[in-house]
Parts: sequence; structure tokens; C-alpha cells
Amino acid sequence: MADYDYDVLVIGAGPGGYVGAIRAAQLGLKTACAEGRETLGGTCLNVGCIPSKALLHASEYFEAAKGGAMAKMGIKVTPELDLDVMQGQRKDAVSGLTGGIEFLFKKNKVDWLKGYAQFKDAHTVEVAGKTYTAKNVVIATGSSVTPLPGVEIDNAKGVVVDSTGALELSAVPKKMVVIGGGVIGLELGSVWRRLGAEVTVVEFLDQLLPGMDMDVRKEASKIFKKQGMTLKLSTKVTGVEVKGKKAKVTVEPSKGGDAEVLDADVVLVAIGRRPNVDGLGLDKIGLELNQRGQIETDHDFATKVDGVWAIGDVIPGPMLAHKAEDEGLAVAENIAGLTGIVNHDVIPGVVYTQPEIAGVGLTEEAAKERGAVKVGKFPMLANSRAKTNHEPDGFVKVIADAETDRVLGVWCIASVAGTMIAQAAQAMEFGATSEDIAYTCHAHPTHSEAIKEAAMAVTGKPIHI
Amino acid sequence: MADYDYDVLVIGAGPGGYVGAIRAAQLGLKTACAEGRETLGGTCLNVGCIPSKALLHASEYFEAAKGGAMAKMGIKVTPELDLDVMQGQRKDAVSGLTGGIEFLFKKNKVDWLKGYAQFKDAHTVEVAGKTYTAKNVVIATGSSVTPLPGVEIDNAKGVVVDSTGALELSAVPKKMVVIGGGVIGLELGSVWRRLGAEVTVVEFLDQLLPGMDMDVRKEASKIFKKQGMTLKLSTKVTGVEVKGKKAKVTVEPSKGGDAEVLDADVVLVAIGRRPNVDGLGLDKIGLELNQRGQIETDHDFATKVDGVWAIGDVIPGPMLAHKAEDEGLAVAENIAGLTGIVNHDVIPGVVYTQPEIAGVGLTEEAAKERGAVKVGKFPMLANSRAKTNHEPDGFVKVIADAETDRVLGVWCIASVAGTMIAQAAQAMEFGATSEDIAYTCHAHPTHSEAIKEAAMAVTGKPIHI
Amino acid sequence: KDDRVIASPLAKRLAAAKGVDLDSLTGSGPHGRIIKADVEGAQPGTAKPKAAA
Ligand SMILES: Cc1cc2nc3c(=O)[nH]c(=O)nc-3n(C[C@H](O)[C@H](O)[C@H](O)COP(=O)(O)OP(=O)(O)OC[C@H]3O[C@@H](n4cnc5c(N)ncnc54)[C@H](O)[C@@H]3O)c2cc1C
Ligand SMILES: Cc1cc2nc3c(=O)[nH]c(=O)nc-3n(C[C@H](O)[C@H](O)[C@H](O)COP(=O)(O)OP(=O)(O)OC[C@H]3O[C@@H](n4cnc5c(N)ncnc54)[C@H](O)[C@@H]3O)c2cc1C
Repeated sequence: MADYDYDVLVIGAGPGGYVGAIRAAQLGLKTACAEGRETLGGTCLNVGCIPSKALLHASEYFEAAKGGAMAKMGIKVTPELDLDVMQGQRKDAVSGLTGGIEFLFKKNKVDWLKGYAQFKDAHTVEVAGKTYTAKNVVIATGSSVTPLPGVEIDNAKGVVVDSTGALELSAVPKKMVVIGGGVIGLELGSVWRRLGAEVTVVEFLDQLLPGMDMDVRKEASKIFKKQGMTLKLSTKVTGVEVKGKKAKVTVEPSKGGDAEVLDADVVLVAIGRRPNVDGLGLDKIGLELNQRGQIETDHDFATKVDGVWAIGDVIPGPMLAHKAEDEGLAVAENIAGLTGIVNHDVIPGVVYTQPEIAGVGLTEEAAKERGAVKVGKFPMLANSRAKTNHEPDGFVKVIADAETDRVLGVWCIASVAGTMIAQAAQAMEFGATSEDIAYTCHAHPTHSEAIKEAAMAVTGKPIHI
Repeated sequence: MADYDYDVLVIGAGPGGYVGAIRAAQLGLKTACAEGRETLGGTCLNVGCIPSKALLHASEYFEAAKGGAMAKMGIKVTPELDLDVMQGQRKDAVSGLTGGIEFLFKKNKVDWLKGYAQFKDAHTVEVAGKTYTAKNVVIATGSSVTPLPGVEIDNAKGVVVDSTGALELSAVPKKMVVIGGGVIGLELGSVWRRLGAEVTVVEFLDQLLPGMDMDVRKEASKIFKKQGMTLKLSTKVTGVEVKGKKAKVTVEPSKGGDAEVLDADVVLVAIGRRPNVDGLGLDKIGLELNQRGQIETDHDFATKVDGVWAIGDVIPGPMLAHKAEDEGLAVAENIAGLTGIVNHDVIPGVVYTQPEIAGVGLTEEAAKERGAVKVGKFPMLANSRAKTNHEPDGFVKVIADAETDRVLGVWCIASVAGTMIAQAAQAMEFGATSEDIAYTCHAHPTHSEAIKEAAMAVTGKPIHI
Repeated sequence: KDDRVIASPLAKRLAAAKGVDLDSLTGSGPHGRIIKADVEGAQPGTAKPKAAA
């Protein structure tokens, strides 16, 4: 031990890295964390989860005022957007939270090594010209935007942007084209639509939100359309041409066919994210990537190289902050000789649109591949709180094994679906049957009662429908 | 069986009665439900949970617009209240939902006997001059407002009102005095405060929200004060004098002392509710009440009189709609020969103010009487979603058995506490330990992460504080 | 009373219906919890079964 500067050196201070570093320090290990960015918190706090939610929350209020929802509740308003203030509160949220991580590092005595880290060997890393040794190195370098071949992103110019640029726009575009109908495209597309943009989402596949339950994907499409988004599914982008402050996006059917040109003031490229491994010096430690450019690990998050571990977006699995965090906790506990486990079967996912869309476990399609299932569904329209709050859209769907009744997946579209899904994840961690959920007391009137009703519907006896 | 008109006759169509009737019918029993009110749904749908939430939801938006929260998010607004429209949407919510129960009765073939029911004998009931017999009679007559001795309620006049009158006000009072610092007083007081009233809450005990965890009660007081309510704790009302459209409320310290007079345009009496048993003819079946005027039952919800059952607000336990509903399900299943159980240890309670206040299980005080406990607490200020959404108030508190780590109680003050508490109830139904919750994956960024952190804090290792 | 027995809500209900004493069972669910299958496989008679109405 005494031979190394640190017991643990974490590369990257995103939710995976900073949580791992803090837990390692809490467990008595001498810990450092290298981060190249000016501030801690990674993609999530700086240009991901947090700033997007700050704009989503604020723009939701704008839409409630502008779109007539408040008028229907007896509140006459003529809202005026002050985008600078809205963007200011986004920046405040980010700086408050990234500063918070800096405080936590100090409190837990985690050394922040400022700069990008590069392996010299499996136990030696160079950061900003200095060399540090560690018994264990955790790669938590995260991911960055996947580029679209032939399309150049220029966030500074603000015409063709990635998610980072789409957070920073200084004016509401008149027309916005979002390339990619996944979570990030829909969230940021919703922000600017609410603030006044005409938004067109172009998705290569025949449905939005790949990876989610098909019922949910279809319902989501209906809802986004009703909200005024134009959806071009089964459509591919063949070119983006920028002229001054405008762009022309050429699209055609995914399977080929007649091209069409869409005018745009802003084009958001949101087709996915890829692991950050360039410049890490993985060749120095003989660590190879898999076909998708990711680092592979075993169940303990150890890589093939002794003493080198990896977590978060840089390894396989859903690219989600809480998956990264839980892997951070687990890898620290494994390094400390404890048992750190992440149950990859129970990782919830949330789309923070309005209504929110959330799921945990298997989709109905995936569950059916395993065997026979029973499905219970309950519409939010029949939930008294949702109805009272003028939030009729969405449903809850519980998928259970037909034989054992064990819950395999839960999907919700509801104003507070992201909060509701915590119960479903908790239940699934205990191997709950649908009846276990049905026989749990749910406060009235809450949106969560729809989970109970959907669970009752699995065995055929919902009350409120 | 053939000797009776019905297998089951339920008296009262509140959440206890209508749910019980529907489940009985679902189980193949011939079922009727007597209701004296013009519409189904009982206190809850007509003058309780639902209309109060309709006004709470709408007034929350009014306050966001008026109080500067929207301006801070970059939305300039000068809201104008149209109380008629706000009240109209409340009425719409109520009529939509009570009509929904009527539809469910038809769908499930439950006969609605219109009128107040009175026992002739244990198997015979008179409703609106007609006599019906039933093998099983379920008393689900609910509760109504406890009067304050010497104070006359006149909802039509609108000066001294109960909760029903406070929902119906046609103008925002300048000054409102709320007698009773329990859930209903605080919810309705909050509605009118948000809409512009100066609200003073008078509570006999030394703290608001009796029955809740003391930490929660203290924090709630701070929050309500910060929101501009005047709280007079340890204070009793000795008289209310009405002159024209105004009232004078005389108060003095609970333990005695100098009197003070509060002027009010509206006085809300909200000191509790008492079981509805008058005129039921309980003497005809020889059923006696307990000291608190409630009907006692065994675990199956059977009373001492064979064939007569009772559920909901009319029996002991928290006066909550979901407790009534679950008892309704259980009594129907017991009557049908199945096993209907309500776990009275795991009934969540929610106060729908902003932030919401929710709890399930034991208070810290009650838990300590049982034995040693460990407590984990996490402030919402350190939760990234709450911080991003400008919702810094509140905390989550997890109380666990010091020896077994089993969770005994969970308390939350948070914007969406009522939705968060479902997870806690689900966990407690499975006898979760704090570590079970801590090692469940929670979506980021959600308020629910605060439950995970508070659970981690029980064993001493929260991350984000 | 069943302070140390950890069982799922449904398992508790089934145990009451079948007259199975939860104390006599070993849980096979996650974290040793007693689940439906454990109760279904158990011999009744250890506790008072519920009489049908
Ligand atoms: C717009 C947007 C919204 C999102 N919203 C959500 C959401 O709501 N919920 C959710 O769960 N997920 C969301 N995500 C995804 C989430 O941000 C990622 O899953 C998460 O940040 C991954 O965490 P990580 O620790 O693996 O990596 P990252 O957060 O990407 O952090 C890695 C860090 O490592 C640093 N780094 C990289 N290489 C080096 C090096 N060689 N030396 C030093 N430092 C290095 C990087 O600068 C970076 O700060 C969102 C993403 C985006 C883009
Ligand atoms: C303002 C307010 C807000 C509330 N908010 C909430 C909340 O948010 N969440 C919550 O859980 N609880 C809330 N409650 C409490 C909740 O309303 C009650 O706990 C619940 O309604 C009890 O249900 P019940 O079926 O036992 O009785 P009730 O809902 O009271 O229904 C009983 C019904 O029986 C009828 N009845 C009585 N006697 C007879 C007779 N002899 N013959 C025929 N019919 C008869 C009555 O007309 C009534 O409709 C609130 C209460 C109030 C007043």
C-alpha cells in the first residue's frame, strides 16, 4: 500500500466517478479523482440531467401560463418570456450543484486532480504533467455525443448543435429540427416547443424512444403530437446544409424514397452517446474495447487488467446517471473488500417530459420472449388525482409472469411518473408479485394509486375502471 | 341465501362503502349500496379529498405566478384571479368523479338505494320507506365535522364555516381564522392564503399536525410561517361572535391567561371529525358504540352483531380515504369467504400543502417507546431535483430498529412527498431494512433519491451531504 | 407480534387463509423473505385457519 500515492484513483468526476470516490474515501481508502472539466459532476451536472431539468421545469410553467392550463384553473395570465433569467436559473442550478460536489470532495478528503488523466501503466496515471500512482484505478470517463457523419456541430454558432448547445440557446428558434427521437431529443425538443419553437423530430426507427415498452412508445407519440410536435418516424437525415443563421435538413424515408427538405433555425443532433476513451492511453495498459467501443468488466466492475476497474457510461448498460452512481458505490465497496452489487435488472429510466415517462424492468415484448405474461393496465384518466389536476394523459402498465405472478416490468406515463417508478423498483427488488403491490395501502388521492390499480388489473380486479 | 334480497347491503357510498360494494359484486355477491347524499363518493369525493385537492392544485399555480416563483424562472406574469372559474373546475372535478362511481356501480351491477338507511333488525334495513333484507350489512357511514361547543356553523352565510363551507367561498376573505391546526385546517388555510387571505391558525396543542412525527411537525410550522401564515399554538378559542359579515374570535392560552380578540371575515372550524351513527337505528340491532362514539370490529371488520360489519371513518383508526377503501376491499373478501386483511401498521398519511407532508409507520417518538432506533435524515436542499426545481424545503427521515435495521417509519416533507411515500409503504410491507432501500436503484434526478440517501444515513453513509 | 418474520404482503394473506404460521417457514424470496411460493408449499395447521363465511 505504502508504495502507491493512492489506494484509489478515479478518472472522471461524473456521477459514477464522484460517487465512487466519495464512497471509497468513506470506507477509509486514500482517494483521488481526476477531472478534466473546470467543474465536478461530469456530463450529468454540467450539461446533462441537471441543466435539462432546470429548463424543463421552468418551461413547464411557461407553457401552463401560455397554453391556457392556468386560465382553465381560474388564473388569467399573459406571460412574457425572459429567456436570460430562465437561462440564469439553469446556470445557478448547475453551479450550485457542481460546487456542492467540490464541497463533498473536501469534506470526505478526496483529492481533485485537475486535468485529463492518461495511463502510463496500470498503476500510474499522468494528470496535467504530474504522475500519480494508485493501487486501484477506476475508469469513469463517461460518454459524449455521437456525431452524425457529414454533419458538423458548432455549438458556438448555435445553428447545428448537440445537447450541450441546445441547452445554451440565447433565443427561441422559430423552427427547430431534432435529429433522434430518444430521451434527450424529446426532452430538449419539448423545452423549446414550450417556449415557442415549431419542433420537428426526425427518427430513423418506426417509433420514438427505442428500448422502451411498445405501448409506451406509441402513447408517447400520440401525446407529443397532441402537444404540437411534428414527428417524422421511419425517416433518415441525409444531409444538413448551413447558410448563415439557417439550416436545411434533407430527409428521406429510412427505407429509401423521395427526399424532403426541412428549414430550421436550429438543428439538434441527438442520435446517441459514445464512451469516452480517446486519449486515455488504454494501449499502455493493454485494455481493449468491445465492438461498441466500450470497456468490458466482470460483475465486480473489474476490467481484464489487474487493479483497473470501470463504471458508468464507459461500460455496457443503459447510459444513466443513477446506474453510474450505483456502480460507483459498488466498485468502491468491492475495492474495499466488501460486496458491491448492482442489480442491472432493476434500473429505472425516466423521460422528464410532461407527462413524464418512466419504466423499470422488462418491456412487454422482452418479457414475452421469456414466457407467458399477464398484463394489467390502468389509464391516468381514471386516477382521481390526475383527473383533479387536469392531467388525463398516460397510463400505468404492470407486466407479471403468468405463472408465478412475479412482476417483470412496470411502465408509467403520468405527470409524476419519475417519482412513481421508485415504488415499482422497490417492489421488484423484493421480487414482488402483482398481488403484493395490489395489497399495499396507497395514499388517496395520489397518482401512485394507478400503480395499485394496474397491479389489481393483472389478476383481473381493478376497482376504478 | 335466497331468503335475502341481497348478499351484501352496504350503508354509505364513501370510499369505504363504494369500494366494498364494487369488490363484493366482483366476487359474485348480489350487492346494494344505500346512500343518502345526492351523489356517490361520500365525504371524500364530494366535500373532502377531491374538491380540496382541486383548489390546492389551482391555487398553487396562482401562488407560483403571484408570489414571484415564476418570475424567478424567467416568466413575467401579472396573474388575475377568476375565482368563479377556479371554483367551477373544482365542481367539474367532483361531478366527473362522482358520476364515475355511478358508472362503476352500473358496470358492476351494484344497486344504488337512494336515501338514508336505518336498521330494522340485523338483516333488514329501511331506505326511503322501502325495506330491504341482506345476509350481510356493512356500515360505512363515515364521519362528519365535529362541532365546537357554543359555535354555530352556517355554511350558507359563509362567515363561520366548516370544511364544506370553506371549499365553497365565493370571495377571498381578507382575514381568515382557522380553528384547528390539523390536516384539513392547514390544507384549506393554505388555499385561501395563496389566493390572498391573511390566515391565522389557532391550535390548542403546542404544535401543528398532531399524530405526526415531531421533527416533521416542527419543520411544518417553520414552513407555514415562512409562507405567511400566522400560527397561534397552545391557544384555545373561547368564543366566536358573528356580527353581519364579520366575526370576532376570542382566544386565550390553552393553559389560561389573557384573552385576545381576532377579527375575521371567515372562521373555519376544523377541529376534527366524528363517526356518523345518528339515525342508523343501532339500538334495533343492539350494537353499542365505544367511548369515542365509534363502532368496534374484529380484524375481519365484523361487529359484535352477526352479519353486521363496519369499515372506514365510523370505526377506529386514522380517518383516511385509502384506509376506508382497503377496509372496503377486505370486508368484501371476508364476506365472500376469502381472506381480507388490512395492515394497519402501514397506512400512509399525506398533507397536500406545498411542500407536501407525508408519513407511514411509526413516529420517532412512538418507535423509541418500542426500543432503540437509528434515524437517518436527509434535507431536500441536498437533493438535486428539488434544488433544480427551486424546492429547497423539507427533508426525508427514515426510522429503523437499532438492532434489526428494520424500517419502522418514514417521513417526508417535499414537493411530491405524497408520491414518494408509496415507495416507503411498499418497502415496509416487505419488512425492508434501511439497507434494502439504500441498495435499491433510484432514478436520477428524482426527489425519491432523498429516500435512498436518508436510508443510507441510517447506517451512517449518505453520499450527498 | 410477527416482528421478526419478514414476508411479502401476499404471503401474509395466504398464510392467514391457509392457517400457516409464518414463523415455521423459511423464506426463499430476495433477502430471505417469505413469498407466495413458500406459503403454498407449507403444511397448514400451525395456526388457526380462517373459517369461511
Ligand atoms: C442532455 C442530457 C440529459 C441527460 N439527462 C439524464 C437524466 O435525466 N437522467 C439520467 O440518469 N441520465 C441523464 N443523462 C445521462 C447522464 O448524464 C450520464 O449517464 C451520466 O452522466 C454518466 O455518468 P458517468 O459518471 O459515467 O460519466 P460522465 O457524467 O460523462 O462524466 C465523465 C467525466 O469524466 C471526465 N473525463 C473524461 N475523460 C477524462 C480523462 N481522461 N481524465 C479526466 N477526466 C475525464 C469528463 O470530463 C466528464 O466530466 C443525460 C445526458 C445528457 C447529455
Ligand atoms: C376537507 C376534507 C379533506 C380530506 N382530504 C383527505 C385526503 O386528501 N385524503 C384522505 O385520505 N382523506 C381525506 N379526508 C378524509 C376522507 O374524506 C375520509 O376519511 C373518507 O371519506 C372516509 O370514507 P368513508 O367511506 O368511511 O366515509 P364517508 O366518505 O364519510 O362516506 C360516508 C357516506 O355515507 C353516507 N351515509 C351516512 N349515513 C348514512 C345512512 N344512514 N344511510 C345512507 N347513507 C349514509 C354519507 O352521506 C356519506 O356519503 C378529507 C376529509 C375532508 C373533510
